[in-house]
Amino acid sequence: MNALYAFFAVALLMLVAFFGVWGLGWNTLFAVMIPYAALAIFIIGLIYRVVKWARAPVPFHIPTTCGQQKSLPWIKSDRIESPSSTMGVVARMAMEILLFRSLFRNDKVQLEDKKRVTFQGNRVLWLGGLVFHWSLLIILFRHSRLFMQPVPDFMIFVRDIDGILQGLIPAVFITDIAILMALTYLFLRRVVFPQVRYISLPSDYFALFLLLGVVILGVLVKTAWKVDIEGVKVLAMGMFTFNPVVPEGIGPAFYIHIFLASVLLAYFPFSKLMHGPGIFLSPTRNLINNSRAVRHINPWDYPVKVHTYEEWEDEFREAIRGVGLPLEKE
Amino acid sequence: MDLGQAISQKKAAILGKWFRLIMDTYPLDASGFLGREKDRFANPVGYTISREIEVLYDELLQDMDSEKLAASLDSIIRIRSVQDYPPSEAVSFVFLLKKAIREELGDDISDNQAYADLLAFEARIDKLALLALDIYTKCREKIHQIRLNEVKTETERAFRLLEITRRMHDVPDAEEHPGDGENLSP
Amino acid sequence: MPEEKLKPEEILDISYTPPQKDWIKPDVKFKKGSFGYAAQGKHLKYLDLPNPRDWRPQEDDWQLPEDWENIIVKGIKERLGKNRAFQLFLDVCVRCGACADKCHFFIGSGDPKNMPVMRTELLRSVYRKNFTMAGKILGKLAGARDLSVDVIKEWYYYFYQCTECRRCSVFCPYGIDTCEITMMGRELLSLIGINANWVTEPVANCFRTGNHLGVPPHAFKTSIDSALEDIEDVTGIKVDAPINKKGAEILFITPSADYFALPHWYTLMGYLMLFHEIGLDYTWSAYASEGGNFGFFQSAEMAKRLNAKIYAEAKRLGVKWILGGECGHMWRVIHQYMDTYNGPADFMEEPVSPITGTKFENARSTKMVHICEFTADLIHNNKLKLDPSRNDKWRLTFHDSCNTSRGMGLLEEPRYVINNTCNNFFEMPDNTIRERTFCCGSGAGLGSDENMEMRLRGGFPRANAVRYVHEEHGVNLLSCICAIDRATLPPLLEYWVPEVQVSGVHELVGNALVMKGEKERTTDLRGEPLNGKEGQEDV
Amino acid sequence: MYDAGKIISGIIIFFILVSFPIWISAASGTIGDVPELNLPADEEQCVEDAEWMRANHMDLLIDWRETVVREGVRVYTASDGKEYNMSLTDTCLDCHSPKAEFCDQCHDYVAAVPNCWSCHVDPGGS
Amino acid sequence: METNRRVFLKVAGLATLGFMVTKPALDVFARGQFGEASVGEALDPPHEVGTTTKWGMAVNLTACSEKDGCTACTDACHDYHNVPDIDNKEEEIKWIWTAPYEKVFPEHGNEFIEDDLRGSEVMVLCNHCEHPPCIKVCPTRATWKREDGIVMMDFHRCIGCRYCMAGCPYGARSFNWKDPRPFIKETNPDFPTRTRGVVEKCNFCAKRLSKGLQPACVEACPEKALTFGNLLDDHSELREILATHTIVRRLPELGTEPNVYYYKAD
Repeated sequence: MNALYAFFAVALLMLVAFFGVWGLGWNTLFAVMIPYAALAIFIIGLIYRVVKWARAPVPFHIPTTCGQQKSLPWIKSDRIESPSSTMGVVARMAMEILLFRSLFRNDKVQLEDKKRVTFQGNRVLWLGGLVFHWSLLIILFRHSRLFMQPVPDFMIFVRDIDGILQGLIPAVFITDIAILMALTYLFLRRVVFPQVRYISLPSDYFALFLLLGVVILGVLVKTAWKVDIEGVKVLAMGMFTFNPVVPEGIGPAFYIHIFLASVLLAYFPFSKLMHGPGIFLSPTRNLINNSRAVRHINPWDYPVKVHTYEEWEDEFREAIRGVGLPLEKE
Repeated sequence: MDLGQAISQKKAAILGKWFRLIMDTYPLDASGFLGREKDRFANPVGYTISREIEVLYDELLQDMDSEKLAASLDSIIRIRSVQDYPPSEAVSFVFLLKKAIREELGDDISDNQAYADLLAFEARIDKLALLALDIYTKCREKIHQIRLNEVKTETERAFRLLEITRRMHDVPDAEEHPGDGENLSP
Repeated sequence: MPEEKLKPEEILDISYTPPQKDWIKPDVKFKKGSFGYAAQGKHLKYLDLPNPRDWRPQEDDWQLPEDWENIIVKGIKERLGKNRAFQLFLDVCVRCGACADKCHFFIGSGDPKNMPVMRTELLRSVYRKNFTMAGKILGKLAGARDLSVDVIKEWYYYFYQCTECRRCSVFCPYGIDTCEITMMGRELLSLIGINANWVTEPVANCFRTGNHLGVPPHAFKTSIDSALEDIEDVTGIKVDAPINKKGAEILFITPSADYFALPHWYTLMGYLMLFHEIGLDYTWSAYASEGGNFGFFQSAEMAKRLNAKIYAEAKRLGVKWILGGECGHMWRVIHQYMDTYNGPADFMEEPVSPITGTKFENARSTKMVHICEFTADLIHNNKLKLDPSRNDKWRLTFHDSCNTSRGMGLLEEPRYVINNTCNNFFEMPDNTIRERTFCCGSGAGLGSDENMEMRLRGGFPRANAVRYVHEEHGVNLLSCICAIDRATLPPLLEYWVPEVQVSGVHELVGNALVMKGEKERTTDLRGEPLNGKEGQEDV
Repeated sequence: MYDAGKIISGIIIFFILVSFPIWISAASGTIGDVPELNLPADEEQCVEDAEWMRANHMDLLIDWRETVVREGVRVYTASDGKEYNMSLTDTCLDCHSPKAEFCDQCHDYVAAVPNCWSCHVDPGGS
Repeated sequence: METNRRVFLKVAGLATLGFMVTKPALDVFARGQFGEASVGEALDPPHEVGTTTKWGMAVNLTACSEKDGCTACTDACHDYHNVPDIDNKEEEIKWIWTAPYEKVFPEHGNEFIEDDLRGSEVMVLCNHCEHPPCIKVCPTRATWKREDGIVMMDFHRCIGCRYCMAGCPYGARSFNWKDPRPFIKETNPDFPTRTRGVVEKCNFCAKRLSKGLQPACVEACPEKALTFGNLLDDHSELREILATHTIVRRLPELGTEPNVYYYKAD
């Protein structure tokens, strides 16, 4: 049900772009104005959200320790999972952000009772997530050629590596296939596994469908319904100089592609997609496990009512005296 | 083919069916996890059930060694008696075997002889169910006993505290303040 | 339990497929055995907490204050502004489900709302409704829901079905810690007078007498004294235990159960024997007679109120540093919170072991050292004479307590101590120990007897791993460094693996410690005959 | 604990990354440049419609390549009925040589690097 | 008619995306009066290709050996095909080369009969075998046998695995260990060069054949020692030679059945 809502929402968006361009001919709106607006919303919204998080302090020092603390010098501490230095935290965050360390932790390969090795199920989620995010990054890298003049060599290098299969199948990038497979998996697991279905909201499906839509249209304009790539770059570069030229003769597929991408950009700051920036601020991961060595300050700390020793002694004076314990006031 | 043979030959299919039927008695959303995850430590419930029903099945087919049956039933029922089930549902998993057999052997139960065999086998299952009820009751008694023990130790501790307190004079009134003689163990 | 007999056909007449319900509509039944009683009014009053009254969760009317909705919404808003973790964790969850099967309550019960993501979603849905644009406009479609009494009931049920063990946080790709959410949920509930008695009563006790059990100073002294008598019985040595001694070098703080409950008692004996043997200049405090902090299970403010007495007492007694006993959440608070709550502790000195001269640099600001760090250092420097064979009747395994493993990283020190005091040590399987350890199922104020079924359910994954090593290696003792574990694992194991007993690590130290001038020991600290010494038993 | 410094630098780094294309283009001073194609003076019509060729010439070339090399067929009949020899160097470059003034213009602009020229020789080049 | 390849692309593209798009919808997207459907329509029937043709070559050992040290055929071939001149046994590229008679025909131990040929250099090239072992091992089908008998290389597809080189018993294939371009003295713009990582060999001048020309080597031989023709044409000069001379082929025991024949002049 939740998946259907999201599917219709994305389908509706596609229809809007299709009729906007094919029926009404509002090419400039879809090629220029909406992307401009989406980019603005993305950047401003993202900064707004991060600043909003940043305005709330981290009152307590709460890293989740996943390894041995640094205590006695002869006990080997886990410098990354229970970081004792800034470098450790950087390494921990890098592993988390680049390799999805925590998802990978899921379960160990184990020898089961029937003496066969099982590869525990949830590594698949790690793999799916990792493939999706890395593919997305590389695809963004590839797209940067449309926004840069000249294009730096390492961007071309990344693209060449990604396109290594093109010797056999033209116009196909490894990441295109990978991201489609990963997104399909991420969607299917939400539908197939009852417990993931239970926790999935329409917004979870919406993000997946939106991404799928962008990718599918992207692959299509590169294979089946080719567009004049030079015209697209002229348009993109034109946007930097605030003098965009909408190329003639590009089919609606291209407009749907950039419209969905624009929606995705604009949706980003208001959704769970903020997990990207969010991970950097996660206090269970980005703090050093040194809270007994360095005092953490809570900026809104306030005095609280306590039961002082004097009050305590007053209340129990006779009892204390009775067993011969020392008193402050006899 | 006689039914006894059929039941032992289709063991894997019937056990699989039985296991899925038992899993269905869990909230829909959990059964996916309980049924799928194979690690005995990550999923002790699913693991225990799948292991023990196989033992039960083998015993049903052979000599119904009541000690082995009791041990296996105990492993399953011990879990189900602390989960949110009324007694009927906690032991209902035994009867699900009947359903599994009838569904898996549908075609094999064609003639009268096979049907008679089936009824005989089901009688064994009924015995198992009675045993299961016994064990369920024992498990519940155990829980009550553990609870009682805990209350008892707490009371003992409280009395000890009271005793010490009484030996002293001028101690604050036990009624008005927390901490006197009515403690809970953290 | 209903005793009525069911006819076979009735037994068979069951619908096995429960209706697939949407979680968004709150629905909770308070079944006997799976929730804790509500805090009594008098305790709330004593602690100046709002809406003091006597009420029962299983009744319909919870006697909430008039404007309870406002209080909750204001409470959420305030906490969003004061705690980045709270805001972040509400915002960034992608509902990937990695946490789902990591919670011992979900594993043991199958209740979908015990998946950590769902536990958070119970609160997150209200956050969406009141604080996000999408939630306000799209409502249910955006996973938002209105605040209602039923939602509050669900919060109470499920936030007191979380032991704040942080296991989910280890597996979450963003480090979302359901413990933080549960803490916020409980704070919010407390604002409208909803508290669990098993939390609030110990808190009230502790506030007044200095410890959760409500042990007044004279009873405290008597209790310690009787431990000294027990030690004399076993070793023939008269041990001294100074209390409230000004000018001592070290203040020793341990959870109150250690000097009042079993099997904690033997661990207490272990501490006392160790301190005597090394001639430690230390003191107990009858005022700060509690290391544990049930305030932590109620609110940050309450935790701070209870914790304050430790530094206050250290200052009054003029000690150089503090040594802390075996406890789980006590160490979470001391390691991650105490310095922030009640520091800086600049009136003390950087901890140095008076016996070995080792500087505990990792505790240089908080000035508090864990007894396992302290003892491991002693053993490493050969300051103790140990006879591990005295523990030979035990084949033991070690249970990592949630808080010391995931909120501190104390993993190797207790193992080092165990390996030097015992000969037969066996680890439980990898995915059930260290940072992946399973909770006892009774932490964070869930250990009440009325909550027994839930505890047995939540503790099953742990007990299952214990049963495994029991079957594989004949393990008969589960050692741990947490007072709640020592209190709640015995009933848990009695149900699941009755052959296995529970001990603290320093009980093992006490057994193995060869003391100067001791008589030949015939029994262990439990008064049970030592291996092969049955014949010589004469008392 | 706000870590304001770290967060602000994080935002700045993010902003620089997002706007990286602008800086690199602005720095090169070629931001407004568009490719200039040297079109053959004496030929009106390409093999196919020019607009179609802009988007699909790669498909056409691959098609030619396969047909010539694998099937041994060398004559292409365009949609207007005209026949052409299917050859990159003989037919395409006949009009569009040197490639630097035609192919390379757009290819460099959009950083599309075809591997045609690692074997095929531009007769007008060098 | 669309070419197969294009149909494949389209179908594959759509199928992977899991889309079922009907033709009209496709056309809307494809845009333009110029449907792809019309590209490449009405292809002429293939020239020179078909089961009526099987190319072969005969080498007159006597005529060739008379001019030992002559490199006319090799030069013509290598110049035409832009074969680099790398002076290094390990890395050299060769389409036509020479080898001692004893090495070319190792199984020939007949004293007296071949005495005149012993010690002479024999011109060798790809045999365009009837049953070429090289094409069976190619993982990308970059080398295959045309219907007219030519064992072709598609340099576009070659991934440089060199299985074919291991498969060829005649050593007719060379591998480009480095970029060949610097080693080509004068580039013939009519034929492409190769790139690093590609295997190459004689292709019986397939491009020249399509223009109705004889292979470059045949044309260049001053002794007219090479005869090229259609083996299926009963009246060809080639068939005439085969019919009237004692013919040998290289390594007949391997069953590859070379289409390059060697004979001694009368």
